[in-house]
Amino acid sequence: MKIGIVVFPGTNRERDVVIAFERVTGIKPIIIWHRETTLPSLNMIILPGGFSYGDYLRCGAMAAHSPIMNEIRIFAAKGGYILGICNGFQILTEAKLLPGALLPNASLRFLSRDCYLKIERNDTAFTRGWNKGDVFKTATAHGDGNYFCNNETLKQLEGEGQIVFRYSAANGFVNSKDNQTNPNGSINAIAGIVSANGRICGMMPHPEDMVDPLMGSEDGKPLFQGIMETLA
Amino acid sequence: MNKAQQLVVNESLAKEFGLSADEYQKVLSIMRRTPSMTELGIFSVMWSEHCSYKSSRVWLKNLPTKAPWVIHGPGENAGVVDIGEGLAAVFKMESHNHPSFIEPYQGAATGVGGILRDVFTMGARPIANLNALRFGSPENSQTRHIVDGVVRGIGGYGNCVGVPTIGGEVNFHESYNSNPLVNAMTVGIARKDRIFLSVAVGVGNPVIYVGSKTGRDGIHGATMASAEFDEDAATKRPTVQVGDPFVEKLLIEACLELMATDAIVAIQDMGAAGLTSSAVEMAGKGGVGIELNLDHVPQRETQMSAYEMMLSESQERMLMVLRSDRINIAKQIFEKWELDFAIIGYLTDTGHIVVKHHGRIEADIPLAPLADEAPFYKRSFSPYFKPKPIEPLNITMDIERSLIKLLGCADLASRSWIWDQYDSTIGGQTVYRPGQSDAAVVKVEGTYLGLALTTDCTPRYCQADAYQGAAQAVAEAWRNITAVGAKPLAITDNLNFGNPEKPEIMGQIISVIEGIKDACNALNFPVVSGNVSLYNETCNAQGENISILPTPAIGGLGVLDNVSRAVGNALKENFQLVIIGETKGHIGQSLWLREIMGQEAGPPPTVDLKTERKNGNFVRQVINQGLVAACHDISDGGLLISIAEMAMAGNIGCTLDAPECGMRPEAYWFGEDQGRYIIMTSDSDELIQKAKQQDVIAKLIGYTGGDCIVMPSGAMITIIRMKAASMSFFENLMKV
Amino acid sequence: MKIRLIIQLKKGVLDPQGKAISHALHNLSYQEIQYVRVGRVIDLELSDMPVYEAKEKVAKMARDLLANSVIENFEIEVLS
Amino acid sequence: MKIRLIIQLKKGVLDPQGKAISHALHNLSYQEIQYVRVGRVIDLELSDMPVYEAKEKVAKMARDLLANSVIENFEIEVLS
Ligand SMILES: Nc1ncnc2c1ncn2[C@@H]1O[C@H](COP(=O)(O)OP(=O)(O)O)[C@@H](O)[C@H]1O
Ligand SMILES: [Mg+2]
Repeated sequence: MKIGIVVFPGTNRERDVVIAFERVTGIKPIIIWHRETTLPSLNMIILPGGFSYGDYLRCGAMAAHSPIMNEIRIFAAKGGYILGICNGFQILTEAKLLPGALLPNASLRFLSRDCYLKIERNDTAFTRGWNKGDVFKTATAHGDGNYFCNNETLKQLEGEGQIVFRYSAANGFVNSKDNQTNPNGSINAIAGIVSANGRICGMMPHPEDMVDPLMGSEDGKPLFQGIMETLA
Repeated sequence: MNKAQQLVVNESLAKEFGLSADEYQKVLSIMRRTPSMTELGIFSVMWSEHCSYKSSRVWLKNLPTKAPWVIHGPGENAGVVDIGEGLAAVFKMESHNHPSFIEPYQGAATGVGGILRDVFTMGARPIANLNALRFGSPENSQTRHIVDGVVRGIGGYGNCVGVPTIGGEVNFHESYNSNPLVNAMTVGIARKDRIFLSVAVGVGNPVIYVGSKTGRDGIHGATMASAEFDEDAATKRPTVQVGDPFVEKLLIEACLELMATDAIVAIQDMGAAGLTSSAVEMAGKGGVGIELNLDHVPQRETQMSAYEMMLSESQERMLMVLRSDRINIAKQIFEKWELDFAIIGYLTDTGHIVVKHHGRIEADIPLAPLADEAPFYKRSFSPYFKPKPIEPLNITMDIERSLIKLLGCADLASRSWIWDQYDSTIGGQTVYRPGQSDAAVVKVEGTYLGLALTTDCTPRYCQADAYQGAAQAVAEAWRNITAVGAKPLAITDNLNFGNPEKPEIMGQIISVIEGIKDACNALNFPVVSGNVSLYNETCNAQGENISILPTPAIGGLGVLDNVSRAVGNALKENFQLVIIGETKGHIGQSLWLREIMGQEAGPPPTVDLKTERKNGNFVRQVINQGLVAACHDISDGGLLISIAEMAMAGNIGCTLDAPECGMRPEAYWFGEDQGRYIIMTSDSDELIQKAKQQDVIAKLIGYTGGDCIVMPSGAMITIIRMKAASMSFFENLMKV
Repeated sequence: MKIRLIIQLKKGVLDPQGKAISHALHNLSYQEIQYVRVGRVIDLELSDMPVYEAKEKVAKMARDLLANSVIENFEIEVLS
Repeated sequence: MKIRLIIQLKKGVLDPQGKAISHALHNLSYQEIQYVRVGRVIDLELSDMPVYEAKEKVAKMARDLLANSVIENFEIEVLS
């Protein structure tokens, strides 16, 4: 099984993903530099968190135009699995591989804090490690995580079950109006979505930083276990 | 035509540049001619307070800097200590006070950028940032704006470069109204046999410039940092330096990649005084000469003069000396990271710095006297008068109400509004984040080692008694590291004071250094790096000079051989609480006295360094034996505040026993005696037994459980109520 | 040739920054403020070319990269 | 009455965003780009008043709150 992690100038959470993958699955992903114009054969591509191009202009906008993105589009068109975390999610929306956009947090401040996510669907490669309705603790660390899309798109996302993670209270209660449990003000408390074919996933929080009890929680592990089971 | 070139170099111009008449005479005798404008600029920045430490140098020499684990002490870009497993921790703290007043966001951001460079310059990957902040009174109309900008700036920079910000401290006091203090600390990890220094050697080796292009940023910044602000500071604003954390991130990766090869001979970041100080210091340390051709310097603006380029403080720039046969490796790496770079000169055997521009020699200065004859002053000082003890108080105050009020006061309220804006988890190695433990704890990736990091200083203690206050700051850092179970290794210090030309300020400086020295010696906790920031005073509307409180911020570093042994400060259900150390009820300079009685009076608590060491060693030992489930030191606000903080951290309450008879309740609950800890354990008998054997005072004081603190009187204070009070301060301060 | 690109959030997209500013202005007792909208301005210096061509170029850049059509509209002004 | 406030970095102040964008545009082979400068635009809707008064008000708001005079300049345009 081969996992590729794409690094853009300014990406900074690639090491976290490598460490988490290795710890949970024993597999060490390979790092791919954004200027590559061909991809090795891969089972999954991960776009990690960070500040690609400093997040100048709009988060993810410039990375979405990197040379490697052509290859990633081709990979996606062939039905490849792609996971974008945080900045990776922003890049996927900027590249139009996922619908919607990530606006500045409602508080207009960067937010680094634990939050809870509710699993809306567990029949995807990214969520099969959980049960539907499970709630897990994870860390957020972003300034622009306020998911937005127009009404039509929202209807489609809700109707087709493309919303996989929602911000919630520890007990699973979802209230998009509550700035404690929906910390960035996302529409319908959306924290993560998948593409129509269920193979491209974007999420704002960082399960990769929650895979070791020493760091306060192992709640992020099922993400990597689920991916492992899917790809194996 | 450039304005600078039309000026005539003479004593009065030198004065404008911050050089005294004597200093200018010295310049003339070194040069044996009238210096050029560029030369005068070089002298003025190299001999500024900021670069030459001319007021503090003679005293700083007294600080202890050695221990078997110290690899590099002061004098390098950052301090380096051995942490085991072939690794070293590289760390330093630095101030960016004046720029943060002028432009809070950029001032703070570039402060973080600067200290990061000091650390990765030595070959270390930065793994943690901390920040020690002092703001003006919450009532002051500017405070909110400054807090907002500084916090955004620190977060904006640190988050973007991907280094977790995991600790710090904040105080508010009117003396910082128009002179906030922003002290930023970075810690990095390097292989101990791969530390890079700034000693340039090898005549003929090329000098490489890499990073952002040079603009007219912060010219005279270094001298500005050493001059008092006056009322028209606003109009004299120099070009503000803007940070580019994206380029910094690229620089970190590019430099670390290059450092993995054998290409680098010497490397130095361009900090204050930019190209001047980096070139002068590298060549000076190596005992060689250096020739620069400014035509090759990457420039952001047109028609920059030699003077401007030599003094520019544009950010995110590095200077290095490479092996001449390795230029291509460097070129490849810098091109990969899309960084501007250029060969701008080479090392010579002349012992001079020679600066050429447009075919003309703009400066030619012998390096040895530039360094060796840098001025230093043993300024006159007045001795410190210790405050009188306070009169015994005979009023009884409601303990519960006092607790709530204290929890909401500026110096004790939750700082989560701040740390929520700092990415504290990036790297995936953060074991204890802000608010979860006395010192932040990070795992050293790929090992079982952990680092414990803290910054501490209680300026009101230092104001009342500079010697005691400074010793207390060191002791508190040592204690915070101890309280997580780590072995304290070394400190970095950031000494912030007013105008050293005033005898009373100089007196503070000398006493503070004395206090740090004694505490470091007693605790075997040497100083390995540091920074001095002077002239932190402003002229207020009435024309009075207001000095900041003396603020020697101490950044401490400790190591845990097995990071999984580290303990936090959160209460859990069904444990016992034991207090370590003696409670005498010292109320002078306490927050209780200030917040409840409205008095800032009396002497600060004294630090008994012997007892401090004994108690701390005991605490560390029992933590490492696995006898401790949580630990918190008792500092600001006293015993009950510490317990409340532990309760809020764990969302678990406790039931407390009555104090020993004879002590006034407020003195017992809110006194600030030093050398104390609260330990949560499941076996208090064994713990107290062990303590007795080591002559350490230990006493069972309560049990954990429930959702409130139950006082001996039966009064109950819910955690919800305490949290509401604790959160209210920043909510109110920062409300739009 | 200097072109100015003004990028504004589309109607219907929440603008928390605009809201915060209008709130702050009211607090400073600028009661006459009814509505605030915050956007981005990008000034571009291009090599010389006919105006219509420059405008087209910049429009293309905006569609390609500089604006996000999901949330933003843009306008183009010729400055000189 | 609609007023547009354009806030730009002062000359000589580093503009990391502009730099990065111009770099990105070059990579997208927009070679004709010589220079990019990024700023903010704030559109304000004011209650009706004489134009000169509105302009003065907005200038005051800019100085008070909206622009950072240490590093930014501003311009005012009347939209309608
Ligand atoms: N500016 C800051 N940035 C990050 N964390 C901070 C900051 N100020 C305070 N903290 C955190 O808040 C907690 C309480 O700080 P403080 O009251 O200074 O602790 P103590 O008195 O135990 O040294 C600590 O975890 C500290 O690291
Ligand atoms: Mg402290």
